Amino acid sequence: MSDATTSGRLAHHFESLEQQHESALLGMWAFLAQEVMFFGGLFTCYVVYRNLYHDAFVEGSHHLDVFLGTVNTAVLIGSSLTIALGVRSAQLGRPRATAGFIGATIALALVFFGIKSVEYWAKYEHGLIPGLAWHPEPGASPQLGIFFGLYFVMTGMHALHMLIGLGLMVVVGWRALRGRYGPDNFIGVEVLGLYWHFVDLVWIFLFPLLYLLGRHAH
Amino acid sequence: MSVPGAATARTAEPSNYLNAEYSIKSWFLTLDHKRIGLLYLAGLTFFFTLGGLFAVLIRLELLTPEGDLFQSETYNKLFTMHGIFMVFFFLLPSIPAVLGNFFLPLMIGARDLAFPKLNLLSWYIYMVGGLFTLYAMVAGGVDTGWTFYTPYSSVYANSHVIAAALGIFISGFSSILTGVNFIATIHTMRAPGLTWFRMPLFVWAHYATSLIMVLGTPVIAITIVLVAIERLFGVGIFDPAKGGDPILFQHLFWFYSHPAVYIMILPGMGVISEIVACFSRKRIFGYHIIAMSSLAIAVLGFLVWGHHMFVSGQSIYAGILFSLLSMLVAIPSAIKVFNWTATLYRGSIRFDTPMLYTLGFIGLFTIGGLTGIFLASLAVDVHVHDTYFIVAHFHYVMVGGMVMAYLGGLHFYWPKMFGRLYPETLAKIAAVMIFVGFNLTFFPQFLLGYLGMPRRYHAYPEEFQVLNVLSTAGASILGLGFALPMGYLIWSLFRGKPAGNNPWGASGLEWQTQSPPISHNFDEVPIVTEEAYAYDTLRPPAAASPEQEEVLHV
Amino acid sequence: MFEDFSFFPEAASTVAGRVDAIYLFLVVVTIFFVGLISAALLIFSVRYRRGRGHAPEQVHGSIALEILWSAIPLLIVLFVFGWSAKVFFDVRTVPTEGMEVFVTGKQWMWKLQHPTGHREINSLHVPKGQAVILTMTSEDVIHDFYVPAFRVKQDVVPGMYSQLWFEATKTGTYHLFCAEYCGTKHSQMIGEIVVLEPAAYEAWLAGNPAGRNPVEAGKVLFENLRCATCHAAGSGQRGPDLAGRFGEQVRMRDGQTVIFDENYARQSILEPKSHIVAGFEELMPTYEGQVSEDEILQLIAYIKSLSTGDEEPK
Amino acid sequence: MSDHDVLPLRVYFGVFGTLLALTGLTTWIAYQDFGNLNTTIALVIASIKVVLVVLWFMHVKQSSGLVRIFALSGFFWLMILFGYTLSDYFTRTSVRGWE
Ligand code: HEA
Ligand code: HEA
Ligand code: HEC
Ligand code: CUA
Ligand SMILES: [Cu+2]
Repeated sequence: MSDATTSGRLAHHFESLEQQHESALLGMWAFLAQEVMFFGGLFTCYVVYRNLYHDAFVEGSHHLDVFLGTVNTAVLIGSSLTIALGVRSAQLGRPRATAGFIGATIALALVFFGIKSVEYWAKYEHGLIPGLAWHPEPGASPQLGIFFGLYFVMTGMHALHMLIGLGLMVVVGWRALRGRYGPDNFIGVEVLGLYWHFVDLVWIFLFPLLYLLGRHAH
Repeated sequence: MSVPGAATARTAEPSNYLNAEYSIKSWFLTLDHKRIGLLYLAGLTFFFTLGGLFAVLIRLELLTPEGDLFQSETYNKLFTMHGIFMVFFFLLPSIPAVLGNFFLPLMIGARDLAFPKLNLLSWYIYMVGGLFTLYAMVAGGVDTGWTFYTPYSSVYANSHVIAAALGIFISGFSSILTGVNFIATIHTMRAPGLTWFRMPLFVWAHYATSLIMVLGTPVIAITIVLVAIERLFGVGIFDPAKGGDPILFQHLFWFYSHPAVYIMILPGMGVISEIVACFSRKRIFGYHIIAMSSLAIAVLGFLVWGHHMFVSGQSIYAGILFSLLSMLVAIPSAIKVFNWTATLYRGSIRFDTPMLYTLGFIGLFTIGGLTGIFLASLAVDVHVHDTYFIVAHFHYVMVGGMVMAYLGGLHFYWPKMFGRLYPETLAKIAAVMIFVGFNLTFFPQFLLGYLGMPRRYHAYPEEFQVLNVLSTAGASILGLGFALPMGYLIWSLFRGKPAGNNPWGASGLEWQTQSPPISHNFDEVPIVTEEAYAYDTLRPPAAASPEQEEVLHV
Repeated sequence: MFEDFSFFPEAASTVAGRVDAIYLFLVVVTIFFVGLISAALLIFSVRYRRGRGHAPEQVHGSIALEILWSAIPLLIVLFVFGWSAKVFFDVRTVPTEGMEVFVTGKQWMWKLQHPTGHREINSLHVPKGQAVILTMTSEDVIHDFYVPAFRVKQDVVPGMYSQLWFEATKTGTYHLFCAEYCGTKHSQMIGEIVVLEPAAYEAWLAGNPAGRNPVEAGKVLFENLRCATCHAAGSGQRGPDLAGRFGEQVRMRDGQTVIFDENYARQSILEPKSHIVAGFEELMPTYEGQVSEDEILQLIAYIKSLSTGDEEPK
Repeated sequence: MSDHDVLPLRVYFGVFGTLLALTGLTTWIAYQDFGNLNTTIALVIASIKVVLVVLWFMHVKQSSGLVRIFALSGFFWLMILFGYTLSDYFTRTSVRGWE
């Protein structure tokens, strides 16, 4: 698979590029179904504990910074747009544009990480990290720890997925620059795009659940 | 691993996947699904032997009521490591990763799985997960039971839970990737003419299995990570002292682990369907129904997990719901059993080793499955939960069912995989020993369980000794029975008689290839015009010729 | 080793016979189906073995048969389900009247307390012919209270109360096992249940020193921990009056309703903030760390007694 | 999917704009008191956003039925996990013969 001709992109065990494309796409969606269940386990914990300890969760969300959260949501949505445009350029056979959009996505992801670290740092300073720095104000709900435990595991797993995504973007971006993708053959970019959109989807739920619910009270 | 088949007969043997290349690298970096299947075979066999060794030690300890052979803590580690290795590193990947990997592409007329690199990656992930768990074992072991119930595992245990948890987490991804690979392959890479309802039932079974792997495994992955995080940081998601609910852990654990028992039986059912059809030379009875029942099991299997929690403190209404659904999930399995039996009717039956295992499977799975009905019955489960009745139930389905199917499949496909025959008489003796030893080991455990002997007991009241002695006696026969195939199968690689391309006269694309198959499986992609199991149009089987018969029965 | 050998466990409670009946029915079903399948396998194997010179007949299947062998097992399992669900429901429905025993499990022992204040470790004496209601919790990990002769079993979970009841029908000594794996000495967490004739039980009680009974002990705690400053009947309006409340519905400030049961009372003591009763402030301090599991049980016993009207112990 | 049906740019920007607007909306609404409805509203908005991303950014609108089924299956299974787990939590009362 080292030769760079278009036909060389067809792995030996496939009959046609279409078949190859189709199976990669299907494989990716099956993989995403897996991802849904992976985060699903965490969301289940969230739903159960929010029901059991409603007040602690309301209290917890008041410790989060809605402004930063909203900005980060917007940043992530922006990155979803750029990667979508990257896929589109690949479809149109514009490798440089593809690489450019991937670069923009990387940049936005870094912004997201920057903001996220500001938030994590604030939690550290306020002693709201279970296990590492845990000294909430006196009078805090006894189950505040569960809220923050879930907060860090959920956002942490999300961040881990973004890191993996960043790694993939570097690889795919580089390959795009090297002209590895063409209008018939851009499945690599497309799969990357799907993955990145998925990361966005997770955040779209995390944001209201962690930051917003219960804001109106008190 | 060396390449025995090719090495001894280099002269005349046509090129095949075994002798295509010889270097170490050509094995460890291979993208050929057949070689990857063999890599799995090596790994699995290792973990099975290890798990079996632990089982032998367990049975030795239980020979006497006093806990005199090991310390309690050691005993607890023994059954934990036994459960973990057997379930996660042997039985879950057994048929799918070895036979599935090897034969799925051959059966659907494809040159490889859809994602060969991913396939190799799965094997490495599996091995890395295995190494973590081995590390946990060498470092001192884990003593939580394979179920890792919190808060024992997350707070109180002081054994190597984190390493083992990571091992299981990692190996989970191997399973997920295998599932993804199979799904994409089955959907997009079937040979022209191979419609869904022409596919072998083996493929159907693997399709259903893959769905469970993909949709279930991630949940245990994240759950086990949460346990590790709790140990590291004391977050308290499952720790009642901090407001967590230990029963939530059980929900998440069994959401995967119940469907996982169907990962551990469906592929076996697939193999059994192939063998039954072949050795009775008949179209499988009720083909469509068997295919659909695999899917039904996969889907319904997700709705019953609460039956492991009837006495856990779960709401009794949920218990009743889960009980009802568990009863329903038994029906598709029952249907399969009846259809296999009916396939024999008016067949032309031969009793080669694979068929012996198959008959064993049908009988033992029926017993194991029916005792599952006892457990799904709420009031009975209240009494037998966490007793040896459970231990007997799951060994009947897992060892009597799946391991039998695995061995049956291995014997059935061995000639195709290596182009060699194993000594048939010895193989039959082993099959009978395994059957007898198995029943002697595990039948007494049903009685023990109903008498009330709890599981995971290092020492037990004296009145239970008689049955335990019987069980240990059985286990020694069983152990020897398992040792035999390990010996003669390896022997056959070097000395076995050449098998020919289709020693059983079986239908199916895999048998139309050369034995062992060439690297790319097919020189020309086959075109399928008939359904699987077209035994009416197939040339009379090899056994019709007397010399062949002799070869097979040395 | 053959002394006590038997194939069937002793049945010594009111539910044991009902469980055994289902079990035996299932044994018959199993024998029937295993017999059927084995017989079919055997007969076909002999009759249609290769070499008898007949060609296999290619049958595709039979819808009628498929329906038949789906429907029959289905009816059987539905029947078993209904039957055992009924028994299960009865096993799980705790009777209103009975002798209340508190059980705390910890690694690796059982602590039991009689309503009279008698305490026992790893053994429990109970009278024959009377319902015994166990309210159980654990101080550390999950355990499981299992008495094979009674066919009852219930996990004992830290952080919540679970309940179990039985009525013994035969005097004798029976095994008590911990049936949920709980660590190193799981297999040593065993004990015995001694069933006595009621008169013998009274004699046993009389022959052993009783501690303060749980209700009394709870009353003293209630004073000492100053619960009474807010909760004494008719005192201030700071905390709700607890008399006559047990078993009733409680309305929370956020509109939810909760049943005032043991778990609720426990939570109110340890995590008063998790549920705020409608019409009250978040005043109550947490007693987390100040009261042991045993003491919480005593407080609850006292609070309960305020509702059953027997707060003045005999 | 039909690879060559490249979506016009305005679709991408349209979806992007809607997503941003919905983000703003959900944040704003979070501070208004609708009682118990707040949770529902937040989840409905999040679901709309997810549907937008899945259909257009992830091209499910143009994809084959098979891909659509797989896209749905994850969510469907998640509902099984939620539903049956909650069936326990919502019915967990001690069963006792209260008068
Ligand atoms: C391969 C693995 C496998 C398989 C296939 C099964 C199959 C089934 N299992 Fe089993 N099970 C385990 C592995 C497996 N199990 C393990 C490992 C545990 C213990 C875990 C632990 O705690 O460590 C367990 C525990 C377990 C429990 C929990 C017990 C407890 O802890 O209290 C229950 C309860 O309902 C149960 C039920 C069932 C049922 C109803 C089936 C059904 O699918 C069976 C269906 C099959 C049949 C019914 C046979 C065919 C029938 C006929 C031919 C006759 C006609 C049929 C009828 C009249 C119904 N199993
Ligand atoms: C795939 C699953 C699998 C398999 C194949 C087995 C195989 C066996 N198992 Fe086990 N078992 C489990 C899964 C499995 N088990 C699980 C999940 C548990 C629960 C763990 C827990 O509670 O957490 C369990 C628990 C368990 C217990 C209960 C322990 C307890 O609760 O205290 C016992 C006791 O008898 C037992 C016995 C055996 C025996 C005798 C075999 C035999 O079939 C093994 C035979 C194999 C060999 C012996 C090795 C191969 C042979 C050789 C290398 C030759 C040399 C050996 C000799 C000559 C003796 N197993
Ligand atoms: C400083 C006052 C105060 C003290 C001391 C106090 N409580 Fe309370 N308690 C309250 C208030 C106020 C409420 C109602 C608000 C709530 O639910 O938190 C309450 C609620 C309760 C409830 C729930 C009652 C219901 O009506 O639903 C129980 C049970 C209870 N307390 C038990 C105790 C016990 C036992 C102690 C002592 C160990 C104790 N309380 C000490 C103020 C107090
Ligand atoms: Cu306590 Cu096991
Ligand atoms: Cu199960």
